[in-house]
Amino acid sequence: MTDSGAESASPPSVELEAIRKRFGPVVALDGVDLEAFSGEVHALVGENGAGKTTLMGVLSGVVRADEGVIRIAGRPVRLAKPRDAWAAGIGMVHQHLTLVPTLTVLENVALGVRSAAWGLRLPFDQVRSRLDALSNETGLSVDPDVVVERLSVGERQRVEILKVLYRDPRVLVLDEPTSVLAPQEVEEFFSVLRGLASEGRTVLLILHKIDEILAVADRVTVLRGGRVVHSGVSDTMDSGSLARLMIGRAVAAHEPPRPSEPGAELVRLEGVSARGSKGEMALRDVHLTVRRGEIVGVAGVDGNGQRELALILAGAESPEFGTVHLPDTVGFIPADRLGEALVPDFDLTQNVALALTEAPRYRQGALLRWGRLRSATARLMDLHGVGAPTPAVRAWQLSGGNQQKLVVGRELMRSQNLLIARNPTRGLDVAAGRFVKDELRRMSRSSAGEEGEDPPGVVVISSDLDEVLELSDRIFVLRRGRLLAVPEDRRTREFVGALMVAHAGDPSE
Amino acid sequence: MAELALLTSFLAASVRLGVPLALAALGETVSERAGVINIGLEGSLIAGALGGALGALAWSSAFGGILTGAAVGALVAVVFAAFVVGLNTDQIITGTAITMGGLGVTGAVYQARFGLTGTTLTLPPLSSVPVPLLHRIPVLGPALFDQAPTAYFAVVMGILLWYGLFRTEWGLELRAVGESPDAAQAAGVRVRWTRFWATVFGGLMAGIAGAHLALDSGTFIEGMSGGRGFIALAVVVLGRWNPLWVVVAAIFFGGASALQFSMQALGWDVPHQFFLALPYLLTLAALAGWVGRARAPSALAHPWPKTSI
Amino acid sequence: MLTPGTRVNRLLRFGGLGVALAALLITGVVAVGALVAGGYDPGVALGALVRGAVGSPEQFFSVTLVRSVPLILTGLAVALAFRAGVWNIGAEGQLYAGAMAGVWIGLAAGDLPGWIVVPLVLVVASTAGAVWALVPTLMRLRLGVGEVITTILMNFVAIHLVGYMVHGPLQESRGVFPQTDALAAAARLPALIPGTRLHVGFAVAVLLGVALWLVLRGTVFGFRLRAVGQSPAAARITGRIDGKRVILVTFLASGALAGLAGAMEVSGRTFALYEGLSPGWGYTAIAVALLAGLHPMGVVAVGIMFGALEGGAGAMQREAGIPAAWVSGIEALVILAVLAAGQGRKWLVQTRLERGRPAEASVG
Amino acid sequence: MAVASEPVDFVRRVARLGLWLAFLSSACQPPGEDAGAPFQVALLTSGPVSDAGWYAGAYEGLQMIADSFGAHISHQQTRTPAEFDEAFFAYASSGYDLIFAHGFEYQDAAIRAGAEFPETTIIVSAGGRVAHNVIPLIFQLEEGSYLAGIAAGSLTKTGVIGMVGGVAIPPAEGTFDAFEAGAKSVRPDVEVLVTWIGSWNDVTAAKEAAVALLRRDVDILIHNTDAASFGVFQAVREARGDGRDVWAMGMNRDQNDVAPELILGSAVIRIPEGFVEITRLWYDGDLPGEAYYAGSKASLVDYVVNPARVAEYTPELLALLEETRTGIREGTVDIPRIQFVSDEEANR
Repeated sequence: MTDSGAESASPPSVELEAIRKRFGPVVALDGVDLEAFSGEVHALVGENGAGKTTLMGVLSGVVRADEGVIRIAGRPVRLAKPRDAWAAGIGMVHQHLTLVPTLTVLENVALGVRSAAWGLRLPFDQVRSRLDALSNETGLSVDPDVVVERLSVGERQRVEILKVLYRDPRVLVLDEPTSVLAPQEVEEFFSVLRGLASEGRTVLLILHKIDEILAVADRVTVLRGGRVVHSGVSDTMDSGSLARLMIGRAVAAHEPPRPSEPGAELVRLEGVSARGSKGEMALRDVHLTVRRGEIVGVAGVDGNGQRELALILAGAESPEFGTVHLPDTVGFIPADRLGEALVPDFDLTQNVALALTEAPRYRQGALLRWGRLRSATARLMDLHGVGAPTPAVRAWQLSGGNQQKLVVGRELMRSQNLLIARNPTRGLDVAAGRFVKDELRRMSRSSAGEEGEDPPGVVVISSDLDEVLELSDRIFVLRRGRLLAVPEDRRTREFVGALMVAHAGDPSE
Repeated sequence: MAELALLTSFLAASVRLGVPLALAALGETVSERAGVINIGLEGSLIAGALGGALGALAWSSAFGGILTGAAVGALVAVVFAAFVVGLNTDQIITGTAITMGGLGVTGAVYQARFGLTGTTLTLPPLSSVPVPLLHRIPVLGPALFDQAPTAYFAVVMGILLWYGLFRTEWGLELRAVGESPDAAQAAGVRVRWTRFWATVFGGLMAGIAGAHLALDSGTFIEGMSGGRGFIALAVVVLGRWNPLWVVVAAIFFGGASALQFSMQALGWDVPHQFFLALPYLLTLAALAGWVGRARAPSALAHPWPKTSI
Repeated sequence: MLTPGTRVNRLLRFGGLGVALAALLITGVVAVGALVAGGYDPGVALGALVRGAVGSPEQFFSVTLVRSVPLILTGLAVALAFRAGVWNIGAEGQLYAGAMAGVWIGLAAGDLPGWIVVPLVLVVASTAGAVWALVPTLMRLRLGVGEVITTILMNFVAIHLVGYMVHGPLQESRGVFPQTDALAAAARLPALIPGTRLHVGFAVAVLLGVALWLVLRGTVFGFRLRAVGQSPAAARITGRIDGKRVILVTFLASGALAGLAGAMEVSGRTFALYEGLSPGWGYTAIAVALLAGLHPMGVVAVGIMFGALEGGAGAMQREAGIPAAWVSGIEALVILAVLAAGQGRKWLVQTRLERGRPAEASVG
Repeated sequence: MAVASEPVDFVRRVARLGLWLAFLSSACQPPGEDAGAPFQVALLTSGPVSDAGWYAGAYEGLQMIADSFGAHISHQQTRTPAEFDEAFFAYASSGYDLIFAHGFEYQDAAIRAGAEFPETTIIVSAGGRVAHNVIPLIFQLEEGSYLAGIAAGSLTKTGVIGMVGGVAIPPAEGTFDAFEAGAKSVRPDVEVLVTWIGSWNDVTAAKEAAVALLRRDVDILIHNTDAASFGVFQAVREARGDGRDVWAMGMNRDQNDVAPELILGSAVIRIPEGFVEITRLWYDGDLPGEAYYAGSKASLVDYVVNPARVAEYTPELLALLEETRTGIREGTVDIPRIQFVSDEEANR
């Protein structure tokens, strides 16, 4: 099944053989074979649920395989817990960042490494100098003494990588590392990865974006439904063939946005300033209007006021200064699905109800009309293709894509006026992401209301520049709390990307 | 001069009353830093008191009593840890059971050993040891440097634990386990192992605190811990989970308790219940005033790994 | 189609009986071992336990059910608070506050007819319980001080305040004994079943359990409360719920329930206020609430179970000479056994699910 | 059993009960056998009987009743006032003849139970309410502590004496009032300090309270803290270790041999003997339907000079104590008493 490359003279640095893993009734990995060699950047691709993250979990000791053999540099190893993986020279950068938020960068980097003296000492100076050296080598720089929770997501990612490199692993595994980076940062990051590989390491990457895969990977392994469907050098592939391999069918090219005919004004922010959770000025003098029938895109790296802007637009928080005019009901798709959009232990009906407790249709005085909510949830699941056997399953049991479909559908039920979406497709596979984008566009174009009202307005706040470019009628960049309008004639990846990253995410200001 | 003597005796009493709280709270600080809140501290404390009494009798030495008390307190914590770390049961409810059980079993064992109607134990004393030279300092000397060995032990432990928590790799791992066990595990830290031993250490310190109670008063009686396990929990918060502040907070609470005795001894005509409630009121005020938003370890009382059903 | 969701539910439901049996077995084995080691006859002891709990209508109604009232009410107080993520360990103090206020108003209004006085006692006591909970509530909401510790501290303050009250303002009219005068008949809770000591407080407690269950299940407020308890961030951002308001209302309601428990005790059982009125119901309530899975109806059931256990323990003292100290030991044992059995069930469900055939559903 | 710690005391008490004890016990079955037991006696306490004090004395009394009368005995420790009715009902309905409820707190429930079960007699220690079958048993410990006060007032060198109390309940307050009066009767300018610790079993608190009092120049300390009293003795022991000339006094039971080197004497109530005496009266049908006062008259209360410390007492003081003891017995010496039973109750 595998198509061994030219490097096969030495044993593969990572060799997986017939790995199987089942979670309850779900088979996540169904006999996966994989070989990766030192000196190569190896991309692992596939849709959500294809088993990529589980496979990487197996390799990093987070998930224990039911069956199969793992060999590192030719020797079989048992990876029952992360310690074993570290000991075998495998370093993992997870998709869900695994830093301790309340510790400093330095402490996070040093965590879990025993230097000497039975751990009775914490050699801060030593850690600091090695960290400096690593920063210089890779170009990933970060203040070692700052507490991690004060860092932006992008910066945390850097710390995560530094932390892994600090242990000098021979195999580096990264799960969707680019999702929080701006385009220019992605370029830089890829060159770091290539540099690491050229030192003789193996870099295993999970990626979603096809152009990124083709840009960085030496070899590509495609997973589908827990099986390897293809493995080969990337030079022989193009985006079309790769997409077909991943999804199993051709993907229609998306249509470009057709010009909108904006309707009545829905939102007006004037001179809005707001403080962030740490008391810093997160938004400064923001002016923004949104009309019916248009999609306004706000690009920018997380940590530049995105959260505050979203919450103010959603009506969940009030600004410190300035005036805000909002419609009565606002739908909101937050960035953190299981933290802010859904209650993981609630079932789907309850999660739908969470957004509708004010809606007169679903209340009778102080009582909730659970019957109506249940049938509404069933309809919603049908309409938006939420893949779940019954509305009685808990939200955490759904895949990320299905969770997001539920959230989008629910927020459309909540408001026919305005929808605010933050990173609406993050962590979704191509098909699910496509679905969500289509929904957003469809609703902003059609007369969505049942009584034939005007279409709602949509604001997409995202760090995914491609998403913003693809969806938006008007584009802004939010950087260091300031909202910058992008002129119609400069809607290019390069221009907007440059606007996003000029000193991106520097929280010191 | 008389005022100074009064001050000295007040300070000395503050330290004396603070010592058992400091010992128990220091242990609890360690286990809470690892994410385990032990409401069963009272159980370890009373078990340590009985263990201390029995040990002191068996070895005819106060030191033997302290060691036995430590062992018994640790043993109780092993039971607690087996449940909350091993079986992943709810920490609050398990702790409640451990407190109930500790009070009950010590009573039963005491009665089995010394008869249903009890007896008048006289234990080898935990005599105070003056620190050479220092105890001659006016006012402070006799108050601070003429104390039982356990008092010095508490202070030394405060410093050692501060160093251990914030200046060693062990401490870093332990704090990470209490803040974010998932992240700690991903970094290769043995989360359960760490939590288990931190909890047992907490019990050991509570056992020493209990043994101190028994030896300091020279006897054991049922229920003599008198809720100090719960107070120790408050002291941990008051000390912001920092061993050095915990020692200070324990002495603060000890001072508030000493105040009730000093004031009654002065013959103030205020209902004595007011003085009895005073330490708690002062602690509430201190929490409201300066502890404010001090943050508990993020994963405190969270079972790990999270069970999915 | 057998979906994984219903599979789990069915397994859990089926497991319920198994847990009870396993817990009973563990408790039985350890308790018998301990009794034998202590030189007692386990047969006599356990016989007494059963007789004392359910041996006769008198024992069941006048002992088990009567004892369950404060456990149910404080259990509901704790369960309600925990559901909203409020760690109220202060039911003990709130109970005392309720008992003090209840006795005070009961004595002051003793001349009025019963249908006025009894409700008045209950309302005033609930209010006092809520007021006692107000201090930790404000400290949490305004100052960010966690309530676990403040509620414990307030418990100690309440206990000493009771001491002051029965020696001072509320002391019985001769001024000798540290207790209050006995409540007049009008201020006492009427009997629920004539000829037994079971008072209407039991019915009130059960009805409150049902009411709370319905509130949590069916009302907007109950739903919001659960959302705040499960995920404060999602409640605020998606639910647009004012978490502080929910916490305020829940905390005070929890205090009121505990305060009511205090009133039930003085107005239904002791008819006067004493120091040491509560043997730590506020703490036992935590075990009751958590063992009940924070479900109000479960609290009623577990409260009755604990009532039976404590009633039976009294008989064990009387008939088998088992000292009281053993009783708390055995109670602790029961809790630990239930915990262990519960975890065992989870483990069992997990393994059986994992061994089950793959489902068609896209869950996971 | 438990009494082994005070063998001398035990032997003395047994000896004093002498003849009729032997007479009765020879006629009886071994205790614990229901069949053939002439009657059943129960004891209720609100604290553990392992306190080697107030409750332990009651339990010893119960055992002596079993030994002497062959009664079937049973004991229950109630944890809360809410259990009183239940316990009375359980005992009375299963045919117990005599129930000792050892504490004032039982009085209201005892009246309720007494009305429901006229065949059962309830004895309430330190109680204040009377019915034909509900009898307060009032230990007049004031008499013993008045004598202790005389001793303390005479022996203090600093002129300051102290008292450490557990929970401020009438019997405890009464002993302190009498102690103070006794001291002032011999030394009017004596200063008397009191500290309450709010608990019967917090030894550490008792010790600290004693330490604080000793710092205030107290040189003789009496207590009424039940089990926590060891804390008071410990404080005195340590102060003596520092070379201070300070003393303690025992209370409730004869504690002289607990710490013979530092206890001057003890104000004693002989609870077990009191129980046996009550039982005897009840057995003979002589128990009056009114409060039973157990005082020095019946030799149930006394101040016992520590034989090991008798050298501290001057002959004059010993004589004064004897004289006062007689005076109290004969009613010629007036001492402050708490009136547990109001006249109205007594005449009911």
